[in-house]
Amino acid sequence: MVSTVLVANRGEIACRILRACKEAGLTSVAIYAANDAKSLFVELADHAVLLEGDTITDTYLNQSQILKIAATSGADALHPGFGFLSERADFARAVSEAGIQWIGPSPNAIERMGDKMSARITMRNAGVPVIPGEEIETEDEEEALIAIEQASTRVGYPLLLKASSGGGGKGMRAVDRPEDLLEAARSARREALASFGDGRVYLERLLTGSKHVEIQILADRHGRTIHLGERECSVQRRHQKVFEEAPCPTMTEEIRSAMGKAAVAAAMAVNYEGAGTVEFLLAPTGEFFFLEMNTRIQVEHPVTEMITGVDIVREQLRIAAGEPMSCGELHLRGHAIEVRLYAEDATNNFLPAIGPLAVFQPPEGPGIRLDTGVRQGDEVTPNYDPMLAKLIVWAPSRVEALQRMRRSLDEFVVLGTVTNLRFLRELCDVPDVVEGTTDTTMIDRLWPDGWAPSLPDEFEDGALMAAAVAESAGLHRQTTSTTDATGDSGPVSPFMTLNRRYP
Amino acid sequence: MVSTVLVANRGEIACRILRACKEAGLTSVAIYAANDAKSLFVELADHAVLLEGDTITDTYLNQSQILKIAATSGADALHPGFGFLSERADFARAVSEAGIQWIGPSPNAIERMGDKMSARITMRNAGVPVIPGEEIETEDEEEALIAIEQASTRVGYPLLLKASSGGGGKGMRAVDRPEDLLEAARSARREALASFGDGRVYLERLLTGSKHVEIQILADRHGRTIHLGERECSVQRRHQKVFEEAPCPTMTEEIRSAMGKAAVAAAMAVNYEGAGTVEFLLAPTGEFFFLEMNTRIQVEHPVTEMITGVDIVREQLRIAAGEPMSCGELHLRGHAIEVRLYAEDATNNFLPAIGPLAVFQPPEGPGIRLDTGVRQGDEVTPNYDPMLAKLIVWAPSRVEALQRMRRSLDEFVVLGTVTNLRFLRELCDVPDVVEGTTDTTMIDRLWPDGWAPSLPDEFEDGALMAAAVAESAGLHRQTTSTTDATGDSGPVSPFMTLNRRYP
Amino acid sequence: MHHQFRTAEGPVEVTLAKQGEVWHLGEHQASVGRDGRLMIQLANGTSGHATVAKVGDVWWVHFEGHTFCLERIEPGASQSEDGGGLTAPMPGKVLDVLVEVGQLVEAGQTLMVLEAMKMEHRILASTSGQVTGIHFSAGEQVQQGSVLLEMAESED
Amino acid sequence: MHHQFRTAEGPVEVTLAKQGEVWHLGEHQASVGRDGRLMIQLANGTSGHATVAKVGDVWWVHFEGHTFCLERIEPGASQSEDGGGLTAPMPGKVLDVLVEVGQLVEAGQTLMVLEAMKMEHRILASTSGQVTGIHFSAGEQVQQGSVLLEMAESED
Repeated sequence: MVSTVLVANRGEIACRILRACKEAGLTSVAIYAANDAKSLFVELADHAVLLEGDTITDTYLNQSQILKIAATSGADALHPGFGFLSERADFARAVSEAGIQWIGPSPNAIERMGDKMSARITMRNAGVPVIPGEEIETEDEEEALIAIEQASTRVGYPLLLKASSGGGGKGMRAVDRPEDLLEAARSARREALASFGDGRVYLERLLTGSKHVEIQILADRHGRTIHLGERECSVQRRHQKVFEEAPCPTMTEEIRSAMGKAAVAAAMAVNYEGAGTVEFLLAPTGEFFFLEMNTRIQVEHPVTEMITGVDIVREQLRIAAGEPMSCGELHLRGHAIEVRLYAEDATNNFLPAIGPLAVFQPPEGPGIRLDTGVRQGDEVTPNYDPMLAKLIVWAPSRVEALQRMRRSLDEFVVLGTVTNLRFLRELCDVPDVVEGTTDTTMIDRLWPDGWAPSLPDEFEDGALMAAAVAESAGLHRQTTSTTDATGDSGPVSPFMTLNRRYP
Repeated sequence: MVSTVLVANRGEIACRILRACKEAGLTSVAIYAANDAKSLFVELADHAVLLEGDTITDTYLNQSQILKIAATSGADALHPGFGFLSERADFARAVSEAGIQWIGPSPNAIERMGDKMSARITMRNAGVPVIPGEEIETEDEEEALIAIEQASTRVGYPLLLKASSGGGGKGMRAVDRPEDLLEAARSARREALASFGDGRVYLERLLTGSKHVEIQILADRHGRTIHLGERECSVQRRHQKVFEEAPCPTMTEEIRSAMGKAAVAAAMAVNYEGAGTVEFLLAPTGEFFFLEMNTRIQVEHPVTEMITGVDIVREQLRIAAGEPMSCGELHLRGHAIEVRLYAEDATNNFLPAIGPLAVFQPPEGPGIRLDTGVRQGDEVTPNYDPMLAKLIVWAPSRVEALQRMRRSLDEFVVLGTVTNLRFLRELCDVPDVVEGTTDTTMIDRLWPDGWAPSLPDEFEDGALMAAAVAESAGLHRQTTSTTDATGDSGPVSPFMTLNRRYP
Repeated sequence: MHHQFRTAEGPVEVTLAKQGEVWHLGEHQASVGRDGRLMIQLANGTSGHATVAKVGDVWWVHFEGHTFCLERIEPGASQSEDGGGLTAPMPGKVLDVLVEVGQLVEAGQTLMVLEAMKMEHRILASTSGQVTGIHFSAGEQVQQGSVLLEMAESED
Repeated sequence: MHHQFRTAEGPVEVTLAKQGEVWHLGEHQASVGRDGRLMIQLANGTSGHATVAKVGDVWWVHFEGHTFCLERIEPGASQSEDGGGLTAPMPGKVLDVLVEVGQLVEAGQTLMVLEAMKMEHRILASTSGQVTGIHFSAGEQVQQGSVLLEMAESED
């Protein structure tokens, strides 16, 4: 039995989980750092407890403090969301040992799948094809660099360096030529160490022209392990997904069945419980290779929810309470697309941006879902991940889903902070996207020198006129807050600055 | 072929249709009265043309003006939405004769189904059971009243007076006792005349304890007429629906099949084309009776869209263009509920309210859809129907859909205009709603002396404190508009005024 | 900080104290968030967020799923007379006047019929008494807040 | 009504006329709607709605699916010097400094590595030239807009 859930996360995924708790009739507890005191997720929780400390390490990554709050707040379950502590087996173990239900798989499953190297080995042993590559076990910097250099000649170029404990593109570097290897390896190790406390990396052949396809898994304690079909997440910039869809447009029943079977086998091999994702590279030949398993809820889970009708987070709560999952036989219906709205400058290598959300007006109407942790009036700060929202559309067919996504993005207005809104909108018109022939290198291939919007001159005329009229008419849109948005750090317009400084 | 669609409507349904046009790649033309110049639907249209005139009769009901605009704007199709001219056969005929595709059924079908009396006769002849009742054909006031009095003794009490050309509860009166008949008849005739230009009414036995259940129909020119399952819309106040769901919670496969067959037969009997709805009363015995057929899109169409995955408005556009409907075999999935957010005072007999939408913050997250024609900053005026928005939720089961609706309504914030938000929220906890045993008299039965919120005292304390702090801290939320919201008509708080004046 | 508000039950006086960023009202506490939001902690342990907006003199407050309209009474303003007049709840047209000046009416009796938003609305007597004035006749337009009729309450 | 804005291509002057409720800019027209919205009709027939908000001196404008940042230049304000300094695009920490004062660098060469939002960001030379100043070293925190390095452009 579960009655009170502590959500050990922030932002949009905390909102997603807190709302699911509310719908399930469970009491929810949020934890928040001081700089999140006014965030939406704090409002949505039944109770919210302040995390002492200034850095992420002291707050959202602080296991002992979180465990203490869980105990004093009477939580009998803990949902880690994604990122932060969600794939830390030691934390999962500490939570369980405190008598609190961990909403996720066993520490052992996290360990075996969370470490990318041991996962590769586990999968290879289970007969699931893995990408040609090599694991580097040593933690020592100099030894590791030597081992990486030696392994690179066997793996071949182009290759990919990946953090062993990584995720979300952090600690990941593509290397095209041997002469770039060492700098890339140092930088990847440094980023991995900073992000995950583990600097180990491994090497993989970079399979160009492939699709990133992943299978959603659900497993309960009543002997049922199922897959919910695939998602395609090939469209990535800086190795981070920005455009995800389900189903994969080039998927066949045969490949889906084989991939689903491999994913279920992978989950069962580690006695998996809860929701998880098995990621594959799907080559143009139809061959697929195991990439990694994410032992947690994923950012892009909504597209699967839209086409299967399964509420994955709600099922996580059920499974953790020891109940059987509620979904029956599954039928995929229609097509769903998710885009990630980032506070970032798409015209300048997707550099994160900050600023106030002076206007934040999401689109409305049929077939649209918005998962976000922000509202108009909020401030985008450099403290956390720059993802502002996920916009998800569903329609009966892929063509209609793309039409709906275009319409939705045209309606979406965000002012005060630079976002990738226009980039996402123009993505919807790219021939590879329209035809479903996306692969993981698409963005780099299409815009090797960076992206710039297709902007008719007269639109800038219109914008200038709008600004001039607004200035003349005194339309100074004000937010209600007593803290002046311009008070703390001055007006921020990275868009303009960046545009001029770093062409 | 259709390329440019004129939308002869306003508000949320105009937005719904305009967005569907945009997604379908069709050019859209909005028409708007001067007092709608700043409304959302005008923004969403590709082109917007001002209707000359001050009253509804001069603008949205002005056939010749609308036909002229259609001709000059190059429209080759016209979508009437619901209400206004949507069920005017003469308008449909004039549109067709102007060489413009009417998006809806033939004028003949509208005539035969739009007139409630001839519809009853048509259905009776087709072997579909109708409610015991009598038609009053005469237009003359005095003759009609005599005929109504005579018919009432044969129909029996309680009875229902309904406008022959009616809809949306206008011109409808329930009469419990013979002594109330004449006043009710006069009032119904007057309202019917004002709303539809036709004062005729008919009498029907009031079947207490019955459910209002309706079947959605789609028919194309390629010989296909299908039904999309049922909606239940029993929860009504002032004979207007406020809470609608699909499927009907007490529906059996057997009744659905019989009702669906009757609805398809009804549609085929008039060579129906496009989307339409056949309404039935479903008695506790499982017997059902034909009520009327609505030969247009309906307010509550979204709940059917959510459970079938069919985009009904998009199918209307396809069918009007001569294409076959795109949906294949249908499977109902999960449960959908719609509530209608009205600017009205639920504590005072649901009297319409007006005012500025100083704050309008809809809920977000999975399984939620909002169809609205307003935005924060808009003004609610007495010129049009007081429906502000439709909030629709979907979930895998009815229990979960209700949980989601509660959560969504708790998150929905509307300030500046009195709405029925709290009434809708408390509806979700009513035992009849929870158990699905709603019937058309539920609201009158539960709150014979009017509804009042269940409001713990300490919440008012909290609100008073919030107001006092806001006043002290100077949190005067401002909208950007240069027109001062308080300028035209003074601050409006019907909530308080009404509460005190008309207990 | 002292404020007075008009509620459905009558005027209420509120006196706040402030310590640092926290406002106090007896055992209740509040702090100001972003964009018209406040965090409220009540003495009984209930805590939640309120959203507020001011329209004219009225503070609209959304708290715990309920919406409140609290009219602020300007310090020193005299209370307006509250009896007698029956005002139009919204702009519309008078359809019918069912009483005459001097007529005795029962509580709940229909006095006048208005049309607004294409619907009929009945103006009912809130108490029994005598009609002392009628300011509009059938066919006339009325503004929201217009006094339609005047009544003298009967002494029960 | 005369205004000056800074765009990516340089300063632009805008002079408006107003007739009744309609604003004119050459053949373009605009009118003010609700809540920060404007209706814009361009000379070429394009018409659409713009949403605007001012943050500091910058007008943010959403028009036809594009978002613009237009910094208003106060009348009489002197133009700030634009050359030389390489500023931090956002607050963060300096991870590494890869050049020294006096060093000649190529356009596109990495000068400094910052960390912000858990990601690495490289500060690149926008032109070839000589490094004339370095204001931060590894480990130091930088504010958004801080000048990190100074460069003298080489004369190509």
